[in-house]
Amino acid sequence: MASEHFLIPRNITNVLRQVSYTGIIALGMTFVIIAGGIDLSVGSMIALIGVLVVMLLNYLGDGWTAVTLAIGASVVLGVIFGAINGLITVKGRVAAFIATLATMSVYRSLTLYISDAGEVVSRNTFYPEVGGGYWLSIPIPVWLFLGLAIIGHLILRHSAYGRHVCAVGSNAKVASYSAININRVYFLTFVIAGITVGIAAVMLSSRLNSVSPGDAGLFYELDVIAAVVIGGTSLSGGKGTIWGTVIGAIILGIINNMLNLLGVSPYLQGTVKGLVILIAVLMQFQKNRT
Amino acid sequence: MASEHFLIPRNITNVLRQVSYTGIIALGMTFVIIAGGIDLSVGSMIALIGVLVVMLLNYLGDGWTAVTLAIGASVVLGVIFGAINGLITVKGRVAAFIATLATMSVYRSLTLYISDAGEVVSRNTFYPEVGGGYWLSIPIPVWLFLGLAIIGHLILRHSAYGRHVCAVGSNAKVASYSAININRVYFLTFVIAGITVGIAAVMLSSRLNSVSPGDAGLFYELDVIAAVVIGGTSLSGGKGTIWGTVIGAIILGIINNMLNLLGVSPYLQGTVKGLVILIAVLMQFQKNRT
Amino acid sequence: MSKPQTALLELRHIHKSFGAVQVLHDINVSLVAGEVLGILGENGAGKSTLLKIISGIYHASSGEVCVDGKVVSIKDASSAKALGIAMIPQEFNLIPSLNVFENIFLGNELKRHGWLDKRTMREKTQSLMALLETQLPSDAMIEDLSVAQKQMVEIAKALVNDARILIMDEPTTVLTAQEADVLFALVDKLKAKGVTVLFISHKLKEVKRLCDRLLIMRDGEVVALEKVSELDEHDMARLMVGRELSQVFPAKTVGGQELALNVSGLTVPNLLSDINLQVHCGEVLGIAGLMGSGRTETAEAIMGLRKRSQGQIEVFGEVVNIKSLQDAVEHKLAYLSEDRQGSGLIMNFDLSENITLISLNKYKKGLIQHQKTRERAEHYRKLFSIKTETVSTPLVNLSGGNQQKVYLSKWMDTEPKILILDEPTRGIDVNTKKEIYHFIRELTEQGIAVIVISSEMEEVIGLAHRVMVMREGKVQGELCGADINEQQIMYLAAGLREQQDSNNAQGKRA
Amino acid sequence: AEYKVGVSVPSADHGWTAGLLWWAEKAVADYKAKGDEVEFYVVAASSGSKQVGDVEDLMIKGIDALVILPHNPATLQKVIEEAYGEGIYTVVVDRELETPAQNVFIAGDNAGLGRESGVWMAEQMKGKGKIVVLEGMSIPINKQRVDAFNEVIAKSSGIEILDSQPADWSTQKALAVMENFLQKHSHIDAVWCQDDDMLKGVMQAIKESGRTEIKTVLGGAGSKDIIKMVIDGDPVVRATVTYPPSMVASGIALAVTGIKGENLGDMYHTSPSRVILAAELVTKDNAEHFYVPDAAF
Ligand SMILES: Nc1ncnc2c1ncn2[C@@H]1O[C@H](COP(=O)(O)OP(=O)(O)OP(=O)(O)O)[C@@H](O)[C@H]1O
Ligand SMILES: Nc1ncnc2c1ncn2[C@@H]1O[C@H](COP(=O)(O)OP(=O)(O)OP(=O)(O)O)[C@@H](O)[C@H]1O
Ligand SMILES: O[C@@H]1[C@@H](O)[C@H](O)OC[C@H]1O
Ligand SMILES: [Mg+2]
Ligand SMILES: [Mg+2]
Repeated sequence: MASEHFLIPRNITNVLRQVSYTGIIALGMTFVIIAGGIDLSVGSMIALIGVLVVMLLNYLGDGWTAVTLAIGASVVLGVIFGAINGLITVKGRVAAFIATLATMSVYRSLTLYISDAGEVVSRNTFYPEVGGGYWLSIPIPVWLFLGLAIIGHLILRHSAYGRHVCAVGSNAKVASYSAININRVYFLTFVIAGITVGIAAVMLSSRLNSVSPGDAGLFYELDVIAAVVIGGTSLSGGKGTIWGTVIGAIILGIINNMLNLLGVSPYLQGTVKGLVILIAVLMQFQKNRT
Repeated sequence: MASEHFLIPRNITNVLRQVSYTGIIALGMTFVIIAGGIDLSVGSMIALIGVLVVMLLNYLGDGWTAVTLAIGASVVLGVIFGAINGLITVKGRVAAFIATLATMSVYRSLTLYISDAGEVVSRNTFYPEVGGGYWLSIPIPVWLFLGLAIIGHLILRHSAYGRHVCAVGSNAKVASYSAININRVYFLTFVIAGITVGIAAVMLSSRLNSVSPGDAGLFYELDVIAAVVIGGTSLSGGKGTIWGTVIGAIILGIINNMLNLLGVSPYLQGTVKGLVILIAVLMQFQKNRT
Repeated sequence: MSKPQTALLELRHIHKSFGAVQVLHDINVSLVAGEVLGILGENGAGKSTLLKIISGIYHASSGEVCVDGKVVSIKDASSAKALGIAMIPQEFNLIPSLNVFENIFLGNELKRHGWLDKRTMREKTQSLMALLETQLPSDAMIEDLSVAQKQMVEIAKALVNDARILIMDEPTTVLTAQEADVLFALVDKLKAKGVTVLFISHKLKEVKRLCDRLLIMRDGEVVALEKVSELDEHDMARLMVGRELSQVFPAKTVGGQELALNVSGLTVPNLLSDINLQVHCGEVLGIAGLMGSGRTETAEAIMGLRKRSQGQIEVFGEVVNIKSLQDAVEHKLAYLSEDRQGSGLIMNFDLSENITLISLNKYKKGLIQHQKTRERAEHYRKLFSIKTETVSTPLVNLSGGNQQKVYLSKWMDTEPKILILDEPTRGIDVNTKKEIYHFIRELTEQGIAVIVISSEMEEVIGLAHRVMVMREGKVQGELCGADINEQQIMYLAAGLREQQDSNNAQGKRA
Repeated sequence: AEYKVGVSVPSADHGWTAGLLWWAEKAVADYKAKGDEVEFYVVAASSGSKQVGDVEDLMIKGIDALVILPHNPATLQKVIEEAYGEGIYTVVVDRELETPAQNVFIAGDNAGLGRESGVWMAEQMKGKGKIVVLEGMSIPINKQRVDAFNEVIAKSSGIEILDSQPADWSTQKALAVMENFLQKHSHIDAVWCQDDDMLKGVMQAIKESGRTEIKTVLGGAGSKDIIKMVIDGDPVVRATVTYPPSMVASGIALAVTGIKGENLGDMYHTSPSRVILAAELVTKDNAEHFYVPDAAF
């Protein structure tokens, strides 16, 4: 019964689109986790950037120029909020999970404050086409997800920076004894994550043409971390691949889609997600052991 | 204007009561954090236990016996869910923050599933008196908070187990060289946290005589961790005090209360909480440096 | 070896390996009650490993431990404790956030009605401190204590159980002469009470003073087990080092004239004071000294890994300001650290990734040219005959010696002009050692200036044109030519003939 | 089955939405009892963005009609437009879209609820005193209610609105917000909270604070518990205004009628495009008439 619907092209595109928002962020998170960190603030950050971007859009008025400016702004905002996470973690020597737990709270609260907890709706008529549009019958966010994955892969596997990220996450001391500026490398992973959040914020807010500050991105950190971990990236850092993350995100999307099509209570999806994270982590531990 | 209201006894009792729910959990969290762990699942766990207890209560019918049984059950449930966290962390060698991030998702999702995301309302007429009652004009939850703090303090400072918790958090290797069963010690801190969550669940659910599965305990982990960290317990483990946590919880309550009286938007409270955690952690780092 | 009574502790055919590296080979010892056994050996000989097996921290790969004639299984620290075995480890083993008495009784707390009996614990602590002739409040926090005081707490912690077998791993390294005397007096008392003591030390004099018998180890094997009275300090040193040097070391080159590195007045607060050293092109400077003498710190301070408070560094006659490792690498310095796994290699990277980690910019044209990096790694694999299938093998799968060769390749790929090697042969077999020695010679032929820091006496002797001996963060003396021998180095390192040798060295340096 | 109908609602996070789900399931069960001509899929989402996914999944299942109570209308706007654009017979319940994209809209009279509440409140307060307001979620229907209420209150110059904050129609949030109000304002005469679930939280906060000056608390939507309080003569809670969650069941009926193109019951036309249910004031006088003891809300 599930499979009856599952393979129709429309469902596949759908799953891919649903997956692409957290998938894009998971690409950035892959860098953070490989470097030995974690970013719990991504869910709040997407809401904050989403709200700010839609407000900016409404301020700029209609037209494609406004849209282009807003997209640029969301990337810049991603850089800024990512840099804040990075700075606290690197300069303050605060464990990444506690630094980003704190900013998770701060970013969400600012989102609610700025929007007065009310939905922010864009009045730009072109904006919905950005995240809701298609190219060659494939949704734009899906293209973007794949494009960014390729860029991410190139950086991770084929650039010196990517090599350094792996080295820092594997053994920070060895990295610093290899003339690598570990603080810079670690800091930049948070900026990269911020950029992907910025891009995902555009996709999400333009798809819905609005942002609901209370629940936009709520619990995204779970989906994102799950995608990365299912993709084989070790939570203790040092190794992982972008393609693993892409596959992890898609697997997660398929699981959710199957559960939905099978009529399993949507409330159990959180259980599945939690268990999937645990199993992935435990399997990694098992593997490392042998 | 703020101070005008602040010192009236009623306001003080009020702040103490507001603080007691997360304060009680913070007592348990103090053990977890001193041992070098963290428990992000407490907010979901309080919702899950709350829902189960109210359901049990409705099954048992009216009367004090039912209430007593339900209270016992909530403590047992706390032990079980805490033990699950502990087992995953200890046996699976999973970092506590990721294990409890996963169970946070699982517990919340089970809460929603069991209750079908609907509010669960108790039909027991005595239950509200448990958390809503007074003794010597002081609310019951406040008495309980203080009583548990005393017990917590005795265990932490005056029992061998308490010493072992500090030792494990300070340097697990040294602790195991000192013939301490570090797994057992670490595991039990999660159980202790679970017990405090169980108790807080009774206080919270009896207060409204109902539990709203989606938002009960949402973001409690932030308040709880903030209280512990403000109280001077080091997030890297090894040292901390129960009285510090009690004071931390009260300070947090006073800050919220002040913000309120000053008319600051409630949405900004999350920002304050996040910043307070960051400042507390950064100050500890500063202190350790000198 | 006479056995007047039944053995209290007996080790039979103990073997131990970590992965592929065999650290202990067939160790057999038998000790009676009240005996003090000294254990001597070079760094990495396996002394600590042996004692950790007895105290339950490591498990022997094969062999038996017997206590009171019965084979026992020592699973962990608590089963060792139950057998009356206590250990004062080489590294500090105290919880900094707990106070003195809490540490002494950690895992062993005294209770009354289930709660801690702090009063009795404080009292017992005081009497232990009295026994150790140490003034130390029982409520002092460990983090506030001096190194020697901490050591006293360690000792008290080992004593509190009324141990029958007491293991001390270099307990006196951080004690002053007076403090050490208190400890020795205490050991005498314990001995009289029938406690068996195993005692590791690099200080030959104190071993002579304290022990009944000596176990001398080399490369994980027992080379001698003798009564102390039958050995003098020279015998001990000979037995410890005891290898024919001729085949292993290549003949030394002449050594160059051009000054490559000139360090003057190098000071790092609390660790190093006023270090002066020079190396010429094509020359090998050896740095010898005991553990903690500051050799590693010297190298790290030169390389910008430690903040120096004073000192000037000249590279090829030019004063340079090295603030970070990046700066040092830019000035063609290289530093092979002593901790291969901890700070040298990324274990889950493969050969080519490790070898090109520092020199990656050479292989970049926008993106990394992986083929080029692999070719380069292949070059080193051949050059050093690194034993591995391909250059894509992760480092974990290589033996220690081969890892060391990869580490060396990694630094060679930066094309250094000045190379500092810290314990370059730690934990590797004789053959690999030989290969590395020959390679060092080749480097000097190419005019590269080399500094070799080593705790293996023969290595320094076999390689260096000049040897600088350090002690307690200072240069204790410098030797060259025929003066480079075990005795001279030992004496300088241990501060035995300070007067004479420092005069000697001063003369040389001038 | 000949027809497939998808029903998408927010999860039962408070009494009213619980009632909503109960009515949706009841309507479905009633249809099932009649035969298997229509197949239903009922899904509940805990947030607006999850509901978008729900609707996408329903579309995959090839539904002919969609009955939806949008969590927050702006978030759901696009996806509902997509469904409607594909020719799916769309019934929007309760929370209206900014740009209409439906065959039928059915809701209560939100402005009417605010107005009725304001009028009753002003009358009870005899034109003077201090009010605090607990609002619902920041979505259009909340604004319609609050605006209407404020408009009426503004006519009584003696009444001051001290504070007005959202509590999302949730009991728990209302407790927290009311606690804050009680700390902030030393004297409060009346509370308006536009939802009976929030009223429970408000009452608990008042009880715990020990404050006695609050003489009037008005909720809304007409839950059976509150109606019972009115019947029993509670001194503070003396009224409520209806906003029945059964509107979703009617929405389902309208959808089924709509896809079949049949006439509505005994009426002479098919499903109307707009149905607004009046907001009625419930007081002790008429409460018995609205009291359904076995209802879910
Ligand atoms: N955990 C370990 N894993 C792998 N190798 C180890 C481990 N511990 C020790 N070794 C190796 O075993 C050998 C013996 O080490 P051990 O610590 O016993 O030497 P030691 O004689 O005590 O030296 P020192 O005088 O420097 O203390 C060394 O080559 C060391 O590198
Ligand atoms: N002030 C000190 N307090 C405690 N321990 C110290 C102190 N100074 C040095 N040590 C110990 O000595 C160790 C070795 O120091 P260092 O690396 O300078 O010695 P080294 O001469 O290179 O000897 P080796 O490499 O053979 O151990 C340090 O890592 C530390 O454990
Ligand atoms: O959930 C809301 C309910 O609580 C309110 O009273 O009416 C409108 C609904 O959407
Ligand atoms: Mg040793
Ligand atoms: Mg060294």
